[in-house]
Amino acid sequence: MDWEPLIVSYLFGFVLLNVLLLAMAYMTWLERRLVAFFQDRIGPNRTGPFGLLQPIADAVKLISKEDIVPANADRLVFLVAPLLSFVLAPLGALVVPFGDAVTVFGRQVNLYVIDINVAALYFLAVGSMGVYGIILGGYASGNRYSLLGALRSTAQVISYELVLGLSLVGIFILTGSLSLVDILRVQQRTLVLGGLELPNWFLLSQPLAFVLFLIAAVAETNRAPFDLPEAETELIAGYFTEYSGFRFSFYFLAEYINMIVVSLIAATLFLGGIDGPFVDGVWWLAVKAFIFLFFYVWLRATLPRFRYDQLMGLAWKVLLPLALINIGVTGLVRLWGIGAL
Amino acid sequence: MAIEVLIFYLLAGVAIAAAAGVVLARNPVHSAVSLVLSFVNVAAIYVMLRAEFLAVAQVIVYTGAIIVLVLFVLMLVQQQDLPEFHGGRPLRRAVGFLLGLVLLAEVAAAILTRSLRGAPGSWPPEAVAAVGGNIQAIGRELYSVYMLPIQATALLLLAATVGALFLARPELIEERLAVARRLFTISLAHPRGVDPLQPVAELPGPHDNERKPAGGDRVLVMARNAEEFTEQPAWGEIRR
Amino acid sequence: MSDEQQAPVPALRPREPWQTGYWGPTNPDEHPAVIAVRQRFAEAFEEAVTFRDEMTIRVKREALREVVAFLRDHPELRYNHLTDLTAVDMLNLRDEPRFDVVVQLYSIPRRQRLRVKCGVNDGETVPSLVPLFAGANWLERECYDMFGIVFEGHPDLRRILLPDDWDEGHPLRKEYPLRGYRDYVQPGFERPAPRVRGSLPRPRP
Amino acid sequence: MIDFTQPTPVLLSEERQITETRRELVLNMGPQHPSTHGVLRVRLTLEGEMVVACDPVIGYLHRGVEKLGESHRYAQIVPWTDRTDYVAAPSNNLGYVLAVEKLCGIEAPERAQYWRMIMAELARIASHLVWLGTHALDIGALSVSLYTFRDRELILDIFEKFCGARLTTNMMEIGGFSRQIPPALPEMVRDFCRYLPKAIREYEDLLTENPIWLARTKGVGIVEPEIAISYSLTGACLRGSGVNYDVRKAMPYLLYDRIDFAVPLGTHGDVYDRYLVRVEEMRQSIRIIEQCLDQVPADGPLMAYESNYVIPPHERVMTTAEDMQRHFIWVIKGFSPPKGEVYHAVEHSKGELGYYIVSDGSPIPYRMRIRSPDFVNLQSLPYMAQGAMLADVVALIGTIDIVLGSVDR
Repeated sequence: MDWEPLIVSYLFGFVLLNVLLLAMAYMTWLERRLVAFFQDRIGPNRTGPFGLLQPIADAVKLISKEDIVPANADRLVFLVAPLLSFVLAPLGALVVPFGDAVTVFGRQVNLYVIDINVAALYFLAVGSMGVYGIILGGYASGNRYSLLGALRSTAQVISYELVLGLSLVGIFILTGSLSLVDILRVQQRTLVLGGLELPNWFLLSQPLAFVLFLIAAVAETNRAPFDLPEAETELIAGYFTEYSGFRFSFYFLAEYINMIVVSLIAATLFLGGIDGPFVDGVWWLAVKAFIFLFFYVWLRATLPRFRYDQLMGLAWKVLLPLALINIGVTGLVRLWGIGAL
Repeated sequence: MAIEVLIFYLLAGVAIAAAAGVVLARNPVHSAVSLVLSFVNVAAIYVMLRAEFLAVAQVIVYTGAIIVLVLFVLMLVQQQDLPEFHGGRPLRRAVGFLLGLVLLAEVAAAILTRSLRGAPGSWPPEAVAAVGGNIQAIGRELYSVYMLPIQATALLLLAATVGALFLARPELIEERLAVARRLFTISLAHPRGVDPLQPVAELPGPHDNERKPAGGDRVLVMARNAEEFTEQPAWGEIRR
Repeated sequence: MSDEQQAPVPALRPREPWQTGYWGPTNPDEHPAVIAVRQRFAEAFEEAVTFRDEMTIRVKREALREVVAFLRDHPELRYNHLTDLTAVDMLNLRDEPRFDVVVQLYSIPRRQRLRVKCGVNDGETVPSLVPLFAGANWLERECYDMFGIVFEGHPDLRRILLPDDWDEGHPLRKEYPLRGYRDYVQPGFERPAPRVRGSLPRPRP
Repeated sequence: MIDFTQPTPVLLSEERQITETRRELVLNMGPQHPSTHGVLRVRLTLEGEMVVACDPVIGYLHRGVEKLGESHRYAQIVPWTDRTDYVAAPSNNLGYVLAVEKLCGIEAPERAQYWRMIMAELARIASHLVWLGTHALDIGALSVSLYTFRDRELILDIFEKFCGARLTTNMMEIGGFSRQIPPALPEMVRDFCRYLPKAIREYEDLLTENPIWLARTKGVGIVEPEIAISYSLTGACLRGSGVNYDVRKAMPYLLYDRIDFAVPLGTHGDVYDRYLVRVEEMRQSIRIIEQCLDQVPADGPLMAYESNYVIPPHERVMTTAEDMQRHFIWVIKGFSPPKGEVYHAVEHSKGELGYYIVSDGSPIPYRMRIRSPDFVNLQSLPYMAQGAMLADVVALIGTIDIVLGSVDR
């Protein structure tokens, strides 16, 4: 058996996980600073230059806090649920292509952990598993607010996952593949419209799907204005009301890593991933993912929160029909042969 | 090769243990979680068999949707309302055991006949590779040979959905809401509950105050002095 | 605003600062509400007094609800807004009856206030105004909580500001001490703090 | 005689007992909950997320201000009124002070009345800013609260400049103001009046046409006008339902009859209308303040002094024997208003704030009753919450605009 690719993949996965954790830490810092700017405040700036050491201070604080288990909690499930959430969060990043193969110490190293032929579906599957951390945590807390948060989260994730998946079908039809590497290759081509040379990004050929994906992704990661499961003014942080210390931090980590992973996937699927002017590379992916993350923060600072029934109505009455229309139109275009973009 | 076998046994062992946990757990939520664990392990075995699409579909559909819905229902129902898990009459338990055995025998028969005969099926690895991969193979097979069953299944699911909607009966919720409005709201003293015949204040009539557009297609009436109360309007179309 | 530039016209101020006319005529014999109530409830009407321009009608407590309903539904009086409902413990001012239940009414269309009072002794009940005004609900509950006046016909008469299991009586009664009846054990203090005015014991060093 | 050793009689109605036997999720919201604006507790009975029954429980901040009022001299009660509605403390001062002045039959000088109006309107704006920020925060709009609190600081700065305190101002006294107006104050207020309309436009950009905000507020918590009157609602809760009742217009106190302003009335009686009404009220308050600044005399007395009820000014105490005696009596014993009872109401930012004072001729009020607007308004919450969702309850608590210090007193 050839062990080398396996070890290289593991090493790359290890590096990726650490990069994600670091990015997550600074995502919290960035979010607090950005929201502060939106709100005419300063934000954390006392710990280190520009408050850059704030995430570390937060982490130390969270780890050193008491780990409280409520008396009427379902103890085993309560202890495991945040771990489940945290473990599943970075798995989606495994299929993101961070670039072409490079040569390190004379060896071909692919800048992705794995390239499976169902990568996009794999991402959806991991996302759908991620809800277990929330629902079990909310159930096990033995708190009615947590339970309501868990129920909301369940209904929300199921509804929006449908939209999320269906919004990608147009891309699958155009590329004929579910592999993110293949999708990236297709986007690296050039689209010629008349005299205009444009990158063949799916943002241009699937704009409706892009909008749908964006909305559904915000809902999928439980961020404002779809942060109903953890609506602090209604449900007092919802499913993690009873969590404290490092178990709380696992939920926190999971939420931010989910955001980053979704941003990476969105950048890869719709914005051409590592494709960009001048030289292709992972920096373009980082820039695009940052745009999405900025968008997340912007939404949070601006919009009020939906009500639960409005949220479900939006998913089932607006987004789902639009996604189906998008699939139909894309399929027809592809069928009549003008879709060989 | 040995390492793959080892992994397979690991996955299979966890799957079986989890499946046993489904039956043995006292708490229905624990049962559901065990089922999830079992499904995930089975999905991993699918991956080892190079059926990635099947594995992912298993995770998305079964663990991602169905078991989540099961959990949803379990949480809505109070624990003490659930039927006794390990109870039941002896006859029912015996029948259940027999049915389980029959099911096991059927699956075993299917597997054994297929593997004993050594028939590889209509899609050998070369044929799968020829069409581009197992996803493409499944797609072709589903939408050519099995077109009619697919449509029939879709129709069946649609009918089931409509039936579920009918059973849940939204108008019943409306009815109950109406009852709740009449009875169960603790605004015990509001006039409709106490004195329905006597309106407390007469509705204001038409008016000629300045109206100021205020956004959201609403207008605000700008009352200049208090004498205009009786001519005050402001209201009328929207009734509860 | 169209007439934003319009010069404001100073209104004529009444001679005395309190004479605003918001309570109707100061002479009880000219006040329409007094005339109407006196006519309609001859035996329940007790007196009508004016102080600082404010008209107060005193009625018998059994007739309180009928009088207020009459004032509310009378087409020319239309006291349709129950501004306030409270009580006064008259322990130090007179012998009988113990409490005054004070109902402040306001007529939004006519822009006129009126005060209706009825006396009630301890142990007697006052007809509740909840069937007339939904807003009387909490006001009567507060009145019950603070004075122990029971409103007959109130749908949900229980304590509102004090805890449901408060067993020290009703604090706005005049005989209720400012610091309550019971000694209050404070942690860190040698003996319980007295519930009377005076210096508190100092904590031990 | 009621036997206090027995538990409080709880007269449960038949309907309530039916509710108790139904199997629904009973959710205890508060008293420690981020969006109950203090220590309000709401006992919600939910069916799914739908509210079947809603029972507000108050009293967690009850400090017995009315009882305290019966053991303090008239002038000593003014600071207690600050503590009832601490978000708009000058309005509370004003209500009490005007009631006592009516009881004594005195009137503050014109200049003091104008400044009282200015301070009361500033307090109204401050209160509405706090309301807008917290209401928007309840519905999920995070940033608006920061903006409104930023702008409220300007008002608090004005208060601080005027009387040295920011929150519990204790700025008004019986008879007028004993402090002088700082020379820089009018310009400070004018600057604020120039600034605030821009800020209000900013809030409205974020909320008024926002589809999510519209979806969350339109058609939620509808109160019909006759119901609103029956529930004794006042303030924006009543005017949002289209009933024209504003104490400033209906029974002008101070010099509101010299000011040109309009009272906004809603047309649908829902949360959105009450939001629009309050935002418009802030604009009208600015108009009132500007007109007051134009009309207020530049100098003149701030304190009425030709009476037995007001502390004499310092220079007269030092020069005339008669005033020295009066000063001595005022400080040692307090003043004794005539026997009688008065009810005086002012338009507080939350509704009609009335003080009912019974005097027995002693220097201590015999009974001081505070008719606080949010206590009365809050009891319409169960009515508004009929058939609402859990998230709507939060919006409804916000739209009633309660301050628990004022509800519980």
